[in-house]
Amino acid sequence: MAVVDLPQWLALAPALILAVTALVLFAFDSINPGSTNRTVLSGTTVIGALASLAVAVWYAAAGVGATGIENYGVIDIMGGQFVVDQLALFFMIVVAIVTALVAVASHDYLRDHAYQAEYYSLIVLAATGMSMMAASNSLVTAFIALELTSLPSYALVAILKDNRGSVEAGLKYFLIGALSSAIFVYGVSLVYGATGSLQLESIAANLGAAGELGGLLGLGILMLIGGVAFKTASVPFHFWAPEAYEGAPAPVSAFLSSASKAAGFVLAFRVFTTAFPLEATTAVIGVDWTWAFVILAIVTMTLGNFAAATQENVKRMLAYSSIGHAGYVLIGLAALSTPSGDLVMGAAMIHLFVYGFMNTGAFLFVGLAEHWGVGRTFEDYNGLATQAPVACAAMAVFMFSLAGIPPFGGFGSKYLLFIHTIEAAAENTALLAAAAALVINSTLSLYYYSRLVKALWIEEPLRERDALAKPTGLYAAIVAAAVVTAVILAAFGPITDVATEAAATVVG
Amino acid sequence: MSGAQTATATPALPLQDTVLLPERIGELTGLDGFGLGGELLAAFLAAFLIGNLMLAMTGVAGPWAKRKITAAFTDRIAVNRLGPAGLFIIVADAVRLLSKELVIPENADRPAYDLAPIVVASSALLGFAVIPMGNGIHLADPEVGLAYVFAVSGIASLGLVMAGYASANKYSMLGGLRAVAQNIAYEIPLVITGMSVVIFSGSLQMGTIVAEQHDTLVTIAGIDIPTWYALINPFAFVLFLVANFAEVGRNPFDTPEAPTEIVAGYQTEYSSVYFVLIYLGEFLHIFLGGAIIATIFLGGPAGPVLPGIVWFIIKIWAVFFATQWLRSAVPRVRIDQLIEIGWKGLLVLAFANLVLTAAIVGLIA
Amino acid sequence: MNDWIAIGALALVGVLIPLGMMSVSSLLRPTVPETSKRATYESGEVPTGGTRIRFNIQYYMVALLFVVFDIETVLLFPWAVAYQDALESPEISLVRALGPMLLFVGILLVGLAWAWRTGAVQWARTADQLEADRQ
Amino acid sequence: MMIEALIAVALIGALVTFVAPNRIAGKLAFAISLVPAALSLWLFAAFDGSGNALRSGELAFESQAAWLEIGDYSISWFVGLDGISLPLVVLTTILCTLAIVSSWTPIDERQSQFYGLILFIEAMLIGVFSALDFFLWFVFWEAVLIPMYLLIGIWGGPRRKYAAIKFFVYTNVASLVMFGSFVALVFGLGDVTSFALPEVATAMLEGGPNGLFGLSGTTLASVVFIGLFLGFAVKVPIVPFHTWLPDAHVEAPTPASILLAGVLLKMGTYALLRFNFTMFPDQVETYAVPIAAIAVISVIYGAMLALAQTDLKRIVAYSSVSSMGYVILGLVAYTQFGVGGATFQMISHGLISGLMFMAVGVIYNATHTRMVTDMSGLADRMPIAVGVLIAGAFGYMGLPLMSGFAAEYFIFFGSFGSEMLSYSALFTSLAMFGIVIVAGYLLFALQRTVFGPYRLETDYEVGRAPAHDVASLIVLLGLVVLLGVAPDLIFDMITDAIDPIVQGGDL
Amino acid sequence: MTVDVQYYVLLSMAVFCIGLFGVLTRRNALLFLMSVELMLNAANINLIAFAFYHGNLTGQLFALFTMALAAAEVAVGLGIILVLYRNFRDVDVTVPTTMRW
Repeated sequence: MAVVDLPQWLALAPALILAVTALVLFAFDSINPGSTNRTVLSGTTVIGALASLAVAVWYAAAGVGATGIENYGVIDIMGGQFVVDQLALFFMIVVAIVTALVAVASHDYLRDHAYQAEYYSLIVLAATGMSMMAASNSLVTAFIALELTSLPSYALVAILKDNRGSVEAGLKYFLIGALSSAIFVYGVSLVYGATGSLQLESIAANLGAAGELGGLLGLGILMLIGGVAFKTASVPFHFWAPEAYEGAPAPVSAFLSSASKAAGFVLAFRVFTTAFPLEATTAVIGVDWTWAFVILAIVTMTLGNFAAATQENVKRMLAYSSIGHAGYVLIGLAALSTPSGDLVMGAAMIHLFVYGFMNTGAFLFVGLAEHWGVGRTFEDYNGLATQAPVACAAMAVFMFSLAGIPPFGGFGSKYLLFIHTIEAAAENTALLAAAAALVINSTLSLYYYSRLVKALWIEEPLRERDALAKPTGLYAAIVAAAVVTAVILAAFGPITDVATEAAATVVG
Repeated sequence: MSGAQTATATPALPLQDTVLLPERIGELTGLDGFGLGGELLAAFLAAFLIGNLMLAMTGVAGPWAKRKITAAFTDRIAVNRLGPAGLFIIVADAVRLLSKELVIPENADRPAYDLAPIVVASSALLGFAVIPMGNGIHLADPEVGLAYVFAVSGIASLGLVMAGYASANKYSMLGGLRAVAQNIAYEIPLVITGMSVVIFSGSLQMGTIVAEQHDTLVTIAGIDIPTWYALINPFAFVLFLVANFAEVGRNPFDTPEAPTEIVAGYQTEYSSVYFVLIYLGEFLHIFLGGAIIATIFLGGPAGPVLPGIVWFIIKIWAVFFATQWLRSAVPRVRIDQLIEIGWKGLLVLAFANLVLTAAIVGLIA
Repeated sequence: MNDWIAIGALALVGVLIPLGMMSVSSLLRPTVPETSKRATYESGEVPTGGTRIRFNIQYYMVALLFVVFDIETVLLFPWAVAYQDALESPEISLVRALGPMLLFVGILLVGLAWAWRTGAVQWARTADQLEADRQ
Repeated sequence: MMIEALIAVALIGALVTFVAPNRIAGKLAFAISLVPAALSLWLFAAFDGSGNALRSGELAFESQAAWLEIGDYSISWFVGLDGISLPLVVLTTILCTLAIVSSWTPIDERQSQFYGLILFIEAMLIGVFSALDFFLWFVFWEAVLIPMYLLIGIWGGPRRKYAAIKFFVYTNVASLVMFGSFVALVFGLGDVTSFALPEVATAMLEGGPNGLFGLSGTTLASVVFIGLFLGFAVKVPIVPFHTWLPDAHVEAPTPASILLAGVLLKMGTYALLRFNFTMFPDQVETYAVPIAAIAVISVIYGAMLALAQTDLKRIVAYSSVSSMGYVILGLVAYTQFGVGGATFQMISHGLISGLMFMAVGVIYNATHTRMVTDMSGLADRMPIAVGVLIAGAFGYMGLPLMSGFAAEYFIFFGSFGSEMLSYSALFTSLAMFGIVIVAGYLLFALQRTVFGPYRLETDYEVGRAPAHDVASLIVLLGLVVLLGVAPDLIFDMITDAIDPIVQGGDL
Repeated sequence: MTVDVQYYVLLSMAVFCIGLFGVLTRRNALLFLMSVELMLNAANINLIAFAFYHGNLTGQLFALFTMALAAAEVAVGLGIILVLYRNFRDVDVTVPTTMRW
């Protein structure tokens, strides 16, 4: 393919396309302000997202960033400020997919909302930031991408201006976000102080020069972990998640809990593999940072699942469960100290990929329920299956997949994660605890996921409902996500190849 | 080190003050032998000199020149009793204002109310630190001079809003708000237009900017026309002038204290010395604006025959004269017009100017 | 000689002069305490209502716009300073030197156009806009 | 590709039925389910395999395709049939068809979803019996639970939610234990490169695992053996893990009970045979006595419990616990006749218990009660159905000419002559005693309900059973008798697949 | 007259801790915002000090970006606080607890 003929900077095309889409939306809104032509707006968004997806897939297929002979290798841009490799492309794909799903669903969800163009352009801007984050190879670009993701997200969460819940959610999300980004920047400044550089490879190269500033480096790394923890909604910066996800409009919750989480994780993967290679870092700061992730992973998944099990509100339950899943994925970082670390990280990436479908779909179903106005607790969902079997079947698929029950995608990814963690545990026995926690938590999660399925399918409705609408966009998005979740297991072969390859390139 | 050597050391940039005022004072008074303490004292002396120079100018301008100019426009004879051409009115006014009773309105926010005049006055004074006034009267020449000037002059609007808020008066409140809205609306065009000058000079250092303007543009009938940026880029000059008028809140942009709408704006409740300080601060700001214009557009102290400082003061006064002229010549714009001119007119023009300048410079080079 | 010492000195002077004037005047001026003249000035009428009035939201809008634009201009300064050298150095093409700034300003202008069209920088609503609002 | 075709037909049928209107869903599902049934019968006819799938036997209709790589391990789509799995596949397809027919009457709401789930279960069950890669097999194994959970939960009796959750949790935890232990085994076996069952089995015979996490190879093997056994024991179920079964059976709608007793329980025994008794001959020998003890206890205890019941469905449910005990006994005997008989018993019990549940269902549809004490003398109201019921009961008791007789004969013959199992004679005779109890409670129940003067507590008019129910009952009875008179139909291919195991065990 | 880098670090850490303290103790959203800005500026102090220490411009550049992003953050934050006030008539961050809306 003609990838090599393109100029280098076009390797960022997936992100650039999104940025252009956002500008187009702005221009559209400037040309006729306050337009509520939902079809054009969401259509533009979807087209942009799909274009970015197509380009990313094309690059990935063409072997951009893959290591080996017959392809084009890793592409550096702006002197290593950005790097486009398989890892970046993988997560660009995830982001683009989620964006497209959310945009399609929003078409109906925001039916009578005043700020259509603003909403969609904010979505696309945030997506741009996430794509950039996937490719950013320097703490500068990483932080800019982080903020480019966060700022629109704050506004998105609070976009229902007259809805107290939404505003409150926005406030809490913003406060914690601002705090964590401040901590992140401070961490960056400390790392810069210790190594005198912000570009990841040269940080790794200068680790030795830290000398007596090693303490600063350790503190900086700790603070970076804090900043990442916020984006990925994992302990200790998780407590915004339930509030924000519950208060925000459901598509936004889907967007944040799937794409934003993935972006945060790709940042963590890249920074901690490229900038802080274990041996060198341990030599400087004296501690092996994977331990932090082992603990964080176990605590996060346990906390998330136990909290989710006690919820009465479906959206809140999903929010906590997303914390739990963040814990699962954190194992990918915890296992880096072992020879099979790249495999575990690959499995974690696959889990994020599948999660992008099942979790997005689940939140979109909640959005559908809000669209119907049936209420938000488990009881309110009782017996929906009699009125909307297709959507409820999709939701059952999502729930069982999240719980990790065959034959759905969630099982596959959790299976890989478990297997590889066990494999890695042979080297680092602490991971055995992580694997055990993974299994136990999955079993526990089955309780509350199946509780929702029970409510949908088995219970009788509390009160009579009148007929439920069938909004095309929401249905399309949900069914699409469900179909992929159901059949993705069959296509696991290539996905695992890409993911392991990508992980191997960064872990090296 | 002595100034002469350094002057010969860098002949490339004549007119750049290689020896700044504090050093010179240090040498003259022999304070430079006393290490850090000496430096500090010399710097203080220099600062005191410049501060009083400016105060003197405003002292002349405020009570006397302003009235004279306005009167001339309206074909009247202004103050003429005290002293030659009524110049002693300055002293009289000073004594009068200082000895007035200070009436502090009830439920005024006291610390802010007291702080505002000081902030307004001193922020304007600070700006002069980096202005080269010729003949080595140049307090400091940091690399970020231009940015520094913009930043410092921006502090004034803080003082204004403090005054407006603290005096617990509806007029003051509105005046303060208007002042802020106006300042921020014209700050950006101002800065961006200034940037189009930086493109030429390639430096933010005031000394360099002045020195860059020394080359000869063309020679017409034996007279060298220097490369003043006002001549190279008149468009930017006009833009800057207009934005500057708005920044200092003079006609036609004096809405913050529009007497026919909101009595006296933020200074409604001020009297006695506080009023003097605010008034002083405003005039200092006019002069500061003039100084900036003179420096980055009119070649600073450059000029034939007369010494630099004189040319510099002439240029400043020219700008001051322009403000007074406009004051009596043009009507005041409404607040909404003001804001929309700033955001929809000047800002766009400023961006256009920047882009075009950059493009033309790039094409020529 | 460090520039900033001199500037600090001027700052000191800038504060001292007003303080000096204040002290002088406090020696000179009389004080006749009398409450009525301390009343808030409202053109001689009896003051009505508080002074913490609700004012036009536009003040807030332009303030936010300013915060963003002003900071963006800060990002332009380094470019402006480096532009000449970039042009003189042979290996940097004009596009390389000019393109980024054009892109940056272009994006800024898109934002400005959007703010303009959505009335963020418009002070008063015109008659037909009010008409449109009523429907 | 035949197996893929089977699964695909059932799956697509499930989707079609799910979206079809309720009115026609039943007939549509029946029409669709005929295709897999016919196909499986054709497979049965065209079966050309030989030997055991896990002992390098000739697989029939084998197909394999690379799926994904997990580190050093490769996972593939690997399906195939041998003499053990083919009869079970046939049993599955036939029972599903009949279950669909038998649910025309009782299921009167959300039919399309109901039939869709039944077909989905059929697809998954075929997968379970034909999959030969652990990952694939586990996917099918778990996927069976979801539809059954919903079937019980939605269309079940009054306490259906409790029963459904209990069923779901029990079996899920069990399969988790099983899953964990098998993964540990695969990691313990150093030299395997895939999760394909034949490869693992071969590796087990060639020396077994070489330790993991500090456990020595043999310990690991024993741990894994026990873990797997426990995991499957819940599914079978074996006392004391049987408590979910009566609840599930009683609450489940008749068709679900038919599938549950007829096929789902066989998943457990099938897995025991495939994993424990094929891969761990040494451990089987070690733990033979306790296993046999458990088996006998299941037989007696299940029968005793059945004796104490007055609910027809509970009676059948507990009796199937005891019949599963026979299967375990036959397996642990580890002789050709023992294991073969056990396999044969799987089939025959599948047919007979299906028959019993169907008959009970027919009676319930008419009388709306299952209490033995509530009715009597049904014989003169619905002669044919009741006749079939009696026939099935005789089959249970193992009367000659019924498949049950053949099965139990094989099992007892095998276990009695087992060299490996000590005290085999004692265990066998104890198990035989179970038959007496079975005869006892069945005759008691039948005598109370069927004969004597007609009496019914619930006020419903009992007429002749609907034709389609009777037809399916007769088909089942026909099959039972057929296997009873000509067990060789399947026993040959079963023994052909069994021999490698038992020989391997005797090595 | 040059100052050793560790003094800058101490200063910035002090500023950072002040900001953190404000974040943890203040209940007024605006004060919270100011405290966060304080923390960001502490980072800027570090960056610029270290830029001199290491003699490369990366830190100063990043400080510029940090300022810009901080400003944008403030813009968004003030907007959110404004709608907060409109909905709750208060800018106390502990007031909104109506998550079960």
